[in-house]
Amino acid sequence: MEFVIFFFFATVAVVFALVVVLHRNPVVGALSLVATFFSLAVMYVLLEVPFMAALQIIVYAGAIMVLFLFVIMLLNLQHVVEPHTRPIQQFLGYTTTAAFGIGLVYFIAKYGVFTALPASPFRADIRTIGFRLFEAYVFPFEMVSILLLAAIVGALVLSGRAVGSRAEIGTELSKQPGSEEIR
Amino acid sequence: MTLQPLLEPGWVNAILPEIILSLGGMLLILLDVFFPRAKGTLAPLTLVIFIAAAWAENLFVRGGIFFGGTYEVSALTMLFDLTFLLAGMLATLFAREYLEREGIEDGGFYGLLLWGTVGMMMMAKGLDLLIIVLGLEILSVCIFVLVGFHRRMPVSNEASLKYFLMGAFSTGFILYGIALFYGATASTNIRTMGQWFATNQATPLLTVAFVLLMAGLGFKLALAPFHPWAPDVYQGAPTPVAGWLSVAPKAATLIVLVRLFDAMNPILPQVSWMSMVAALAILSMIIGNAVAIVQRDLKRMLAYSGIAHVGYMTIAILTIRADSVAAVAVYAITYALMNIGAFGVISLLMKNQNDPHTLDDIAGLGFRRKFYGFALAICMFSLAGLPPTAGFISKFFIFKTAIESGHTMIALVGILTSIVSVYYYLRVVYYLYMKEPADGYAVETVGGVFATGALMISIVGILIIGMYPSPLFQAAGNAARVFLQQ
Amino acid sequence: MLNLLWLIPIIPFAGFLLNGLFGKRSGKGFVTAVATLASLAPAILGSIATFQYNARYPNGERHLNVVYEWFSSGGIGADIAFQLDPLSIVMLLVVTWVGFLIHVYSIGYMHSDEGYWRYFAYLNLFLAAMLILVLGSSYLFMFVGWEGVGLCSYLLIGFYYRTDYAPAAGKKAFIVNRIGDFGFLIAMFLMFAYIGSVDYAKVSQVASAGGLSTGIVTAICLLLFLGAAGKSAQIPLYVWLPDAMAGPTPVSALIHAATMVTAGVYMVVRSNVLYRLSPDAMMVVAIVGALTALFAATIGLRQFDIKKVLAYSTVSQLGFMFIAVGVGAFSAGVFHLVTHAFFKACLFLGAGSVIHAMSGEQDIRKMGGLKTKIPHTYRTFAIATYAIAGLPFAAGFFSKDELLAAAWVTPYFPGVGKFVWLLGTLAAFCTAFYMYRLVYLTFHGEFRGTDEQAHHLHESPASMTGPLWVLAIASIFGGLLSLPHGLWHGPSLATFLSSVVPEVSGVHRVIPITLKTELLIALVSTLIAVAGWLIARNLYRDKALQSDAAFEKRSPGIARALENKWYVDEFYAASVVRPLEGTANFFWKFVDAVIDGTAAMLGFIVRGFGDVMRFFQTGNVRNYALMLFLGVIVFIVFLV
Amino acid sequence: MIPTHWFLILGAILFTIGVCGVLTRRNGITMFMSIELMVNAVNLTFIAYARQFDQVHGIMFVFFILAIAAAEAAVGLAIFISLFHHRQTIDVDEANLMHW
Amino acid sequence: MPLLSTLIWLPIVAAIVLAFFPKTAHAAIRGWALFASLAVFVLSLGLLRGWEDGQAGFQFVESLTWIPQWGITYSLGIDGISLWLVMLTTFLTPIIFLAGWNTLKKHPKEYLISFLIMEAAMIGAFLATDLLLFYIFFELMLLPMYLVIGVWGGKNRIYAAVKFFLFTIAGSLLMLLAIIYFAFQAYHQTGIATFSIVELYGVQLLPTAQLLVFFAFTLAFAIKVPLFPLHTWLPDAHVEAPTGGSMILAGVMLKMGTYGFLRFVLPFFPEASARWAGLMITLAVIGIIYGALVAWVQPDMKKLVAYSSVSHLGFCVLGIFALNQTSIEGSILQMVNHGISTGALFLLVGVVYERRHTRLLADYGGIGRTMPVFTTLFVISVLSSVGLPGINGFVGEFLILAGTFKTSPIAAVLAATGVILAAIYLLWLVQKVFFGPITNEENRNIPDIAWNELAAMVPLVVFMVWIGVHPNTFLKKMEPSVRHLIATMNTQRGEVMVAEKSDETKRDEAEPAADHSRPLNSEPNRPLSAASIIDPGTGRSPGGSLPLVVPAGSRPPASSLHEGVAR
Repeated sequence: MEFVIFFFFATVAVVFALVVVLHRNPVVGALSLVATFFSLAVMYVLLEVPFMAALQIIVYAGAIMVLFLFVIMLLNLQHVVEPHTRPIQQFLGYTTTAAFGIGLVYFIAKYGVFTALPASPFRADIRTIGFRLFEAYVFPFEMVSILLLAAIVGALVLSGRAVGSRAEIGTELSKQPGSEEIR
Repeated sequence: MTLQPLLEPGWVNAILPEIILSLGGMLLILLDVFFPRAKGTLAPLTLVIFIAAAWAENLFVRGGIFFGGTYEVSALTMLFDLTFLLAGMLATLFAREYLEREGIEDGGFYGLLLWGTVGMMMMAKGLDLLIIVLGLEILSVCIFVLVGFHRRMPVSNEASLKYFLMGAFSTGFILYGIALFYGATASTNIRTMGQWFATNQATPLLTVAFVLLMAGLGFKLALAPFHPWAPDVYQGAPTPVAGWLSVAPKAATLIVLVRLFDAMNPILPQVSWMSMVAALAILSMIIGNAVAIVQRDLKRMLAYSGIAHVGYMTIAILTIRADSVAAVAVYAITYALMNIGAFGVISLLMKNQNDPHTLDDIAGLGFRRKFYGFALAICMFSLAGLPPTAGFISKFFIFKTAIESGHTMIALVGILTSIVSVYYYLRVVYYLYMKEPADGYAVETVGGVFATGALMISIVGILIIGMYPSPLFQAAGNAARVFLQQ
Repeated sequence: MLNLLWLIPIIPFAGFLLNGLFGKRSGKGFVTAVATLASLAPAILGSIATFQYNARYPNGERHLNVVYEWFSSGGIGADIAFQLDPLSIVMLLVVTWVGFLIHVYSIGYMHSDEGYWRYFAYLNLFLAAMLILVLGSSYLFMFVGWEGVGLCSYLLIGFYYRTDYAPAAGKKAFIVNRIGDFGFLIAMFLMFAYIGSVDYAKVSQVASAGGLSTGIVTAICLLLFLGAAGKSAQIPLYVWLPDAMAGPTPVSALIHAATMVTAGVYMVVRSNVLYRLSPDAMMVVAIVGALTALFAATIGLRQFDIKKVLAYSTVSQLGFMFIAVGVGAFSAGVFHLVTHAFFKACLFLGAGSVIHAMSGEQDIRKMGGLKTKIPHTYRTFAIATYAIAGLPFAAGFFSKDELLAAAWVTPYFPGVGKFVWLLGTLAAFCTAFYMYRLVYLTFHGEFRGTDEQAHHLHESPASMTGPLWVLAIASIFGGLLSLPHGLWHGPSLATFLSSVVPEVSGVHRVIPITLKTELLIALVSTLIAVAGWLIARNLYRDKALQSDAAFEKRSPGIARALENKWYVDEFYAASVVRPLEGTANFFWKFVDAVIDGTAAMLGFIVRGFGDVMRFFQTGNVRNYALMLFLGVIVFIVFLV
Repeated sequence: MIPTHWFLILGAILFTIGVCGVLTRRNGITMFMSIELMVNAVNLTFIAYARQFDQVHGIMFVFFILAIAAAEAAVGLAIFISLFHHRQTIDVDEANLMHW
Repeated sequence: MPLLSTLIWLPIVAAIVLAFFPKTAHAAIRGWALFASLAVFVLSLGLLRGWEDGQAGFQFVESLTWIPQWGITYSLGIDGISLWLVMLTTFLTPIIFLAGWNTLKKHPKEYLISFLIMEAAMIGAFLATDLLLFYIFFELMLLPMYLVIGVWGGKNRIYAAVKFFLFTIAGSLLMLLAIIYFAFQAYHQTGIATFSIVELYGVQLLPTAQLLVFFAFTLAFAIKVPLFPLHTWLPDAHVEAPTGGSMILAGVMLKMGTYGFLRFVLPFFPEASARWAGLMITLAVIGIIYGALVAWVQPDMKKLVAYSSVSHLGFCVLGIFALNQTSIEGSILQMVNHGISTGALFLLVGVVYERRHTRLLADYGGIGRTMPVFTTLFVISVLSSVGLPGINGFVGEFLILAGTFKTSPIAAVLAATGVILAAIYLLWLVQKVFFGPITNEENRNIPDIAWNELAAMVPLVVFMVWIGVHPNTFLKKMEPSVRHLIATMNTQRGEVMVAEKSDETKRDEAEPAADHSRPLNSEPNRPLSAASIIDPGTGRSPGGSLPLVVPAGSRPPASSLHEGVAR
């Protein structure tokens, strides 16, 4: 039974991931990414970590992807059709990633296999996680606050409107090497 | 039910500098929000915070392992902390007048600088890859913002875009590499991993993991071939930030590498991982110096030279010994002094409301602005590794350890490439003193007490370390020995 | 006095300093006084020293006067030390007294020259150097004087430095001498390496003790002779002497006739112990001398510059001296050296007086019939000519005959000796011929110069004619210094020198000359000389220039060759100078360029590499990502 | 019970797809989405291993990765916005003022 | 008062003080610089006063721990080899300042500061008895020189400056690597980490390692000298440098190379040095002839003198690698001579350049008429450079050649031709410039030499004569050190010699007087310890270690085996 579920949602995840990568419209991309996230959540359930599944839905699908969509809409890019990239880049991108993926999968299948199945049940319920979070992981947990604070401040700083009108300056770029050089 | 947070006694002292810096950052931002007039006080306050942190570092911090074996404080980490603080201070000093001139002074800037320092400290002290990654991310986020801080400038924004995309991309690699290591060693704690390495065999999967990890960290270090972001980002970033960016994160990443390689030491005989590091070092030295020759933009040139310098530092950590770690530490401090100093002088240049940074812009500066010219010249000599500057003595240290570890050929490459480097560093001196500016194109400099002070610090530091390095060597050596023996 | 020998060279040197530093400001009187005293004092002191020496060393040991150790390192070095022995004494007296006379003469000759002070400063310097040369007690210290006189001749030849030719001639002289000195240096190195010292006594002691292999000795001797050839203008290094006539005439008399050029002979005599150990070297010396004598004499046959004629005659006479020392008749060589000093100096001074009278004209084709105008000059000149031509009972007669006789019977290389004698005799004939040609063209016939030259003709002042007469008398009676042993058994130059060099003929003779052979030889050469004189007489006395013209008509080739000195200078220029210049330019223009090129090439390669690499920096962030990823893949491929 | 390495393989595939997206897309936001895809692949890998080792640590790691992703998202999108302000597009290939 | 440190630091202090002078107070600036340099010179005379004759080792030893981690010490010392070079440095600097008194217009302050720092660096390099200390001074002197050429030089100055710097730095960086490697190997053998020259003298590397390090050192010094194929930077540097720059460059800086050979290459790598002496000698001889020939065809006075330097330095290298007492003493003396006479020549060329702003021979001719005093001085300098006996040039060249003749006669003979060529090109120069009719009207009235230039020239002339007339003043002081150097080489080569005997004997047949196989100096072989280089005066070894006693017989006997093979 769970094999069926696994394969179904694995396929879903991969397919929608491909859609994300291949589809020219960012909105479609974002939505299919959400689909991928959902199927990943399912994977977490299969791995007996329901809490992470929930978190996956809430944080990723709920928060982050919404943020993405929001930005897309804000800049109303939904109709912008993305031009083709340069063929070399395209070609190299596909071939190298294909090679990389095949190699990776091969190595995992060859060396990453665990003969012993995991001991179940997996006691990673919310309680455990919560306790660990505030006992062993208290320091990183606190530091995350700094991370998020920095992110917020940064977001404010960056997206704040440019004051003054010196938009043109930056276009003055460094000169390319001229004829006059010391040998 | 009660929580028993896992807090060893003395933990407050251990992370006092981090605490000071974090709170200080918040304080600055609030201050800026509530008293927008008082921008002038921000920089001094930042300095006070930095100094307080350094003070705390020296007075209260005692060595030890905290937070369930995830956070190690030792003399070496203190040394690196001081390096970060020094870099931060210099950056602040240069930034003061720069930001004011550009009219973009903001509490956020200093706050992010402080928090970035916190991130680096976490990288330096983290015994667990989790802490390290967290610190790395804090740092990265701060850098994204600082690089893009000059909002009005497209170049600045573009720089931050490039750094962001590449940074996130490489973070992906780092994380995946860590995940694979975790899969092998069943832990992300470096010590535990070390024990595993001591007992188990390496698999190709592990090699893949190592390559991915190195790629990510190599990106942070701007090691060739993971370097190409560096010139663009340095060029686009506000100059003081570029200086800071070119030094501090690299130092932090280096000590992370030192920890990792030290842990991996037992398994290295089985695998040829270090040959990858060696290749990175050689490529960096060659490419960095060769391309720096053809640059006419000072910031880009310094970026490439930075790539080369990281290459030199990497030579030392090919074999982790007390000496080599000490060499890296010393080099990091020296590099902070000279490179931030160089960027600082460039940040003072000003030409009709624009900040120019090509060679032609500094033509004849040496005789018009004697002190700035002199400072830049000293920094260049030091970067070129000419005695009696610190650059020489630390480079000497690096090559010494390299030869003593048996990497004579790599050291030879280093020497040959630094012959090349002498050429472009001296070209700066040539423009400073031996070239008259094109008629009517005289770049004026904007700088005050802050910049001057910063330059004094770096010049004096460079010369003192260059002429009487032994205390520093003593400290670094002992620190490294303590760091490695346990 | 004997222990104050160092005073003798010092005094003229002081004169040089005085005149050189203050001569320009303080007037002629001062200069004259200083110069004359500085040249008279050493003469007198030298004479005193001579008497004391004779009193103290009846057997002619050497008297050594060490001043201090010049330098020494690893067994190589020398002292500043002067020595007195018969040979030195002879040279000393000749140099000082002739030098003094010429100083006196110069007072008159140079009185109108603006470089008066400079001239006398140089002359004193020369005197000092020459005295060091003859008084030095080791080859190394002699070398100091050796190069010193070279320097002085450089300065004095180039005295008229505003002309083109004079400095060039001076340079030529110095450089050619340097080539000789090269030989001298190597010889000294050999001595240091194989004898361990260059002190005369030490060298001759080791050599006579048989401490040296013949090869080494020959090498040393030949190298020394190279030096001598340079200094004394022998083939192949004689070319500088004729050009040296660019200097003031008294200089030519003093340096390039009487004293400096004979230094080579002096050196060979000095090293006679070495030479006698290697007959091959002696033969080389003799043959070179003979060839030079004849060769120069032939050139002298057809020169029109009065000084050039005398110059070539000097070269040829030096050749005679080398014949003497070559065949082993060292004392004869010295003897000829002395007499030659007398008459050649006299001739040059006479020529100088002529030129003075002709207000600077030197071409004998423009002269003629001067004997009534400048009688003193004429008489002295005639006497000196008589002497040099080797006509009976004058100085040249005895000296030349003695050395020719010695060549005839030399024991070292008998067959060759005869040949040398033959060459010598031919040279003697030429000598008589061109000297009398000179006399007749200059003093007889009618005047061929311009009118105002004729108008200005006047006899020189007493300060010039005085020395002329002294020297003329000396060149008549100079022969009495060393009469053939057969005729005279009393003390003579030969016996005086016997402690330094073996006598040619005498009690313990090396060269067995019987009186009979000597007289025979004398007869032959007398006839030869007379023949030369008579031919010259009927060719030139009446039909002065026609005969030259006639000769040119008869055989133009030889004539031109002779006028152009057998094209030797041209030959040297083509065979040595220009190739050398070519190589130099090749080195400079090509080799240096190649070296720089390689350096530049390296730089260029690095730049090129950088220029290529920078274009991977497309500015497109996705390319960067691709690079990163490619890097990852490559490393995976290599590491796994 | 599903073998752990299946999850790992799935993670590897997703990671690869993410990389591919970064390399081939010009749209900045899409690139960033691809990066998120990579990060999720990492999460899956971590959780699979954690499950295998019966460790909570892996889970915690993922927990923190979520935070990191969120922070990056915030800053990144801000950067895109200001990029858009500057040049009315988020095509990253347009952003090549600085090169060579 | 530590004399040597004072000699090094006084100029630096003076330079720092000078930096605070107002830039307009030219007279004060010049005066101060001149005063400072004169003070240094006077102090350096103290060296002669306190000098212990017959003392082979380092004197006036000073030693402070500097970088104890690596056994690097700030240790200074002076011996017969460095004495006269230090004196030369302190002697030339004031002369340079004096000569440039009026002609220096552009940024005089910076110019003088550079020179003072250069002086300090050069003195330091001569005095350092620690490898790293030496290296630091060795490179420190490049920077001011680079500035001097680049800022105050002629048209093409940048090219010259960069070329100068890159050539030199390339060599010295490789030497740095070699230094590290050498010290590391020494550490392996002895177990003590040290860079002290004296202690390293005792270390004998394995042949292969020795070879590599030898070549690295040799390359660095050969570039500095410069030896034949590496000489091309010199003419450009000289032509472009200002007068003072050329003087100090030719006068002292080039000597760094030859000094390095003596101080480091020979005693550190005796085996390799003896083995490759042939190569070095060949290069030196080529350099002598090459330089002379090229100098002859130069159209530019300064270039001519520069190439003549190549030739003269060739003599020095020849003497050094002839490896015997005489030649080495000769080449040290020749270094001093070259410093004085070539310095004088550059000074005079500068004088006339100041007046006519051209250096082409073709533009001159007959100026002996217009500037007689100048001409006299020039001719004197030329003669001393030609090597006229009685003036300084001769003694050095003679000793070098005579010494070389013992070990390799062919080389000596070939090199001796250089003496002829020297006469050719220098007299050519004199004739072209001073003699002959005045062709160029501008030469009709050039003011003769000025008071300050005269004052600068007189001491030089005095020393030319002094060295020429009484060279023992100088030779005697360097003699023990040189003897000790050779003794060191032989004792170190002692063990390997037996193995080599066979091919050595072959070489002996080739060269009658030469034998590297036997010790060049008949001193009994004794292991060289730091103790043998003790300064009894202080009783402390230069390394600053514990007091040691001078072992008996550490003073080598005076007789040299080469004094007359025929005896």
